[in-house]
Amino acid sequence: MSEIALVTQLKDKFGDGIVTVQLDAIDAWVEVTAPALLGVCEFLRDVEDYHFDMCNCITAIDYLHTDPKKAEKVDWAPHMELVYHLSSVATKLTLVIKVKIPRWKDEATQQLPEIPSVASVWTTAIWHEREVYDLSGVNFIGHPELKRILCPDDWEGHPLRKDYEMPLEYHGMRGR
Amino acid sequence: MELMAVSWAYWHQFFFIIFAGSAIGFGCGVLISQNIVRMAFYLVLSLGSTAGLFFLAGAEFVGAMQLMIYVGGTMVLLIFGVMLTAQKDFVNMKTHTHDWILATVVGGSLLMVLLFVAFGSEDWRSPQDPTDAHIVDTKAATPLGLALTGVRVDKLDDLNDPLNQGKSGYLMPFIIISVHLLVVLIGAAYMARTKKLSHATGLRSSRARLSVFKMEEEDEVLEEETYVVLRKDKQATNPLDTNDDNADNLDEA
Amino acid sequence: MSATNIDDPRIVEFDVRTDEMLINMGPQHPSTHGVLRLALRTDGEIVADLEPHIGYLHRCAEKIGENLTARQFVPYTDRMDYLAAMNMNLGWSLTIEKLLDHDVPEKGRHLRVLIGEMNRVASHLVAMGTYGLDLGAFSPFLYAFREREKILDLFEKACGARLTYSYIAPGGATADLPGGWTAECSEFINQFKKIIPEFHTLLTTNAIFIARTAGIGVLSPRMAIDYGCTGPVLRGSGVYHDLRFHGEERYTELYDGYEFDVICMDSETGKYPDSHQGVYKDGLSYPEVPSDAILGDCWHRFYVRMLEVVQSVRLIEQSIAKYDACSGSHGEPIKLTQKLPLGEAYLETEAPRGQMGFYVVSDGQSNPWRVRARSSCFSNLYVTAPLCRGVLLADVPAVVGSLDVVMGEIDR
Amino acid sequence: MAEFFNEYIFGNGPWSWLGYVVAALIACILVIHVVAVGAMGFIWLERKVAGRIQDRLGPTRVGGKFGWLQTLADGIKLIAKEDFTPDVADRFLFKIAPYVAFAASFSAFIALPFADGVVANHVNTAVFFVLAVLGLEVFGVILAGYGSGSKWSLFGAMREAAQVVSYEVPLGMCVVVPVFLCGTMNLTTIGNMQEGFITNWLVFNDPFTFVIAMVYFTCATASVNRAPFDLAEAESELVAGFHTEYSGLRWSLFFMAEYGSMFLVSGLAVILFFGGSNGPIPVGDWLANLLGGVKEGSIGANLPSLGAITVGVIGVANFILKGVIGVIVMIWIRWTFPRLRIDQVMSMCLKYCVPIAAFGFIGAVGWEVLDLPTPNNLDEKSRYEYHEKWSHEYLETQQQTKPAANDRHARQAVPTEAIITTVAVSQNAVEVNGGKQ
Repeated sequence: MSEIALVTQLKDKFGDGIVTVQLDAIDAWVEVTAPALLGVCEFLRDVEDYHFDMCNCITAIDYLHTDPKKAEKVDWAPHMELVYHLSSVATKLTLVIKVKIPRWKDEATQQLPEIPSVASVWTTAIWHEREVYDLSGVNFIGHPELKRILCPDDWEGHPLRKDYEMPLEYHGMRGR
Repeated sequence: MELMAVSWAYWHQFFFIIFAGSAIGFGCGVLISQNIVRMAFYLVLSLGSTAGLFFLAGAEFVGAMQLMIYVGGTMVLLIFGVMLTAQKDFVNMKTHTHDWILATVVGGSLLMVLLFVAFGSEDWRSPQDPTDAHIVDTKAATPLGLALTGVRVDKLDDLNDPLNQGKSGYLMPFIIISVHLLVVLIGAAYMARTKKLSHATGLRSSRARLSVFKMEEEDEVLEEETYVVLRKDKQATNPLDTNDDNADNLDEA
Repeated sequence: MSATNIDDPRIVEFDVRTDEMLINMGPQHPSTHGVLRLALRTDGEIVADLEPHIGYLHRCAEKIGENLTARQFVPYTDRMDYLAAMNMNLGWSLTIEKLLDHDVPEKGRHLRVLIGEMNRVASHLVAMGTYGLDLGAFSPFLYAFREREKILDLFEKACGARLTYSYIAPGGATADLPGGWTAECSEFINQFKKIIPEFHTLLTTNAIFIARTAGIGVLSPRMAIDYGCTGPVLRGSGVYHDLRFHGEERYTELYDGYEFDVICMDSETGKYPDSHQGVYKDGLSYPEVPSDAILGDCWHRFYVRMLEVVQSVRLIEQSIAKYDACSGSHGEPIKLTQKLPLGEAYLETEAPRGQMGFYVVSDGQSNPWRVRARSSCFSNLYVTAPLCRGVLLADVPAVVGSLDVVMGEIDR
Repeated sequence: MAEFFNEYIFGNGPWSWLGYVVAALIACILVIHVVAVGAMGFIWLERKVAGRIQDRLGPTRVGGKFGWLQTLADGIKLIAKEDFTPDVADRFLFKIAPYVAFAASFSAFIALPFADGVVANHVNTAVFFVLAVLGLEVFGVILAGYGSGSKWSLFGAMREAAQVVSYEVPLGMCVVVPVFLCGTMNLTTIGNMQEGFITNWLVFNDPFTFVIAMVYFTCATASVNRAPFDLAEAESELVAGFHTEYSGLRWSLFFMAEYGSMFLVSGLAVILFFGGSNGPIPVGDWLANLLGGVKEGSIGANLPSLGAITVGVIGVANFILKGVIGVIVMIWIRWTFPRLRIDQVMSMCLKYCVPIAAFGFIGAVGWEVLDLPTPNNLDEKSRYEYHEKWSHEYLETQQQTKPAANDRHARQAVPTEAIITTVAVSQNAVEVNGGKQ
């Protein structure tokens, strides 16, 4: 399986940067640590026989159970997961990169979690990351213009978080 | 079918008063008005009414000429220029009192000289009996055409006069002037070409860097360059932000 | 202007001081397709800079997806790209089937190809008509919509709706095609084949249309891939990539046994594949590429869509024959409250406007844990910024029109 | 007409000037109506022809099967619509702009002869007058663009100004060819000189004039802002160009001005190139003499004879028929072609229209100077015989009134006979060949 060759290449290049590899899932994915993300992405784009030159989609998944009963039944602690779907036009291959980051940089002051931005690797990531910032609240370091893209500029809160409540009113319009 | 009989005695007088009045009135309007674009519009109306005066005097060709050249040509460019510049703080031009005094002195003296000459010359006095002042339906354009090509219309009777041998036409000066005008136009166009390409690199508008002519032969290399420019832009803050304070750091972009 | 300082020698000679104008084209503007606002900085007629603002049609369908079961979410996928709702349903159904590992019977497969390609023809007709409107030609719009009405009538017979069908559901389709439907459909196809050359004479080979589109908004292949453009926009720049050939195994098996071409100009011969086999007027070849059209400009993107209509017509003919041949169930849709297995699935399909991807993460409940829709026009739209820099104001609608964006899909 | 009023209503006493005022008013109303009703007709025509081109019916419900009252309904709706002025606008200019455009477009009809004698006012240099007034229409658009205060309308106004001013150059060059072929700028004369068989039309005079006719029609479409050149109100780019902020009656004035000048320009084309009022329905001297010639002026001193009236009516019918065909061609072009970009319009004017017009002009002049064969019998016609042949005024010019003895200004004015004779005499001095002035 060519993916195994790729994963071994990744492992010996980035060592502990690669956390876990899941090749038998419906879509094979590789989990990477946040600091190593930028390096892995540039490597994946430039390596000849894979050449992942198109970043299809960047998604943020919020793992948090609001009501405590369900929280115990689940084995993972509340965290945020960023999923990068990559594909290659040249070699028609696809790959999924995952990164686990804490839900808040620090809970008290509602500071958003940080992750290096891949905008310098794929230009399309500029808008995808702006959408993730807007809807899920993840701060991308090194992003050229991190602003809200879908919600109005003065909107508070990030809708796609599990613990998000619709504001009571917005500019005089009743929210709830 | 002649729709409107022109035999009423005072008709000619009636229209003359209207046209002359509007010419002078809108002329003063140009002086008095504050708003630049209104000034330009009053000038158009005043020149239009002088065209009316020409028609009244039976000189249809010159009247149409005035309409086409002054009102249709020059005034369009003048309003064009005024429209482009009359933004924000250039619309209202206040004339201060000392300008008024200076203007009335200089203007007034010239006016006096003009009036003296106008009433002095014998041929220009209006006809004694107003009833026989009517539009003489001469074929106005033919004499002009003949004069242009060298037939002296006023000395038609003596044939052997050298001027009548077709060498006295106004064609030559006409052509010289038109060539002269052409040179002047080309010079003006050259001077006003878009200067911002050559050296004003620091300003925001220069980042467009593509004038209409250059865009025609846009080639692959240029496209690469825009691609590179984009990459470099990413460090500069978004150029479209309306607040001006970040305009300073644009200079390095 | 605070940016200039007087003592700088270069500024002194600077006399022709033109101020730039900041104009908003949109959100309510006749030529932006839907509610899109383009903030233009223009210098006279030349566009110095352009920034698209979106989000006016944002209804956070992804959050709603977390509170609905798989089948309940189907109507929401219709309203993403409302001009090609069938393809959206198809994408969502395939993703859910990939997660459930559920296979659709043979008849259902051919039904999906037939309906998907019919909707592609309808969507490209809208793209062609509105692009004519953007450039000022009013008549092509009416000819395109006259044909589209016939397709909508057929869809109405099949599933009762004309725009947002919710017809293809995970597991198959909500209902089988009524009797005689395929006969009517082939009759429509036969008369449609004779009309395709008409569209070409109306726009593609029209001298003013070529003058307005050839060489405008040139998108190089490298830039197209880097900006994540997909579908006709990518193939218009000469990149040989069509998910119906190069997609995921579960999606390409849908088109097993069908032969059709990927419409993309191979740069050596500079010609498009013209395997029309009688679809185009008897033996007549397509209008060839005009001299001043550069690969990747608006004209090519428009031309790719027009040729894709011909390929879809071929596909429809084959799928009608195959659909009539097989019998049995067309694939009953899954239970309304079907429990989704733990895990996640991501699948991209070739929608008329580009690659439409759906990503479902489930934690074993019937409601998915996270639903994500990757919109093709979202990335295609971002290309307008570099393409429109230095272009005349009248070309901005030409470039945006050639990208054929639908705001419902971008804002979700 | 004024004497009529004075005799029967106002009497020749102090109130006699009232008769003239009323006569003047009637004349103005007649001209405006001839053109306003025409413009309304053309709006209806445009919607029907556009419908046919787009494979649909066009208006059918209002006023009978063919929906011919549709424009009236639109007019009433527009009058009823609220006519507000945007607060940022320059109120005075905003209000006056439509009237300037309307006046400019309609005042050109004064000099446009519908048939031989049927013209509002005999302007000897009619062609030049019509072109000059046509150029004024751009003011209405510029003031509207600037007056509305919005950036979009400013764009529209600037594009319009640039386009119309630059298209006047080739338009002027194309108009000069028929003028020098007929030797006069008097539209009625040009129309009359093309009488007789269809080959007498100027457009068939020589291949260069044929090309000039086509270039004229293109530049005319551009100078009235129609079809592929309608940059000023480009819906898809500038929302609606200069008349974005207008609504109701003011907007309909712009609309009326556009259709009025559309008919004006195609009417000019008809007179200059396509035989004025000597169109498909045969008309000529033989018809007038058949019904009692004009020479002896049989009925009433100053009323034209029955012959003159029938010739006039048929002439008007011919002229309007061909004018409408010209308008239909413009509508047809509008609904098939997309719009050109502003720099393409400009380059089209400077790189194509002006050179072709110049080339055609030189060709036509060469054709005349070398006296190459032309299908029409223009050579034997002297332009003086063809002045306003059938009109009452024609009788007057036959006995050119001597200027009053004591009129000092008249001294320079040379009586017409003198000009004709001297021109003949001076010809051999100046060796202008062909003896054709």
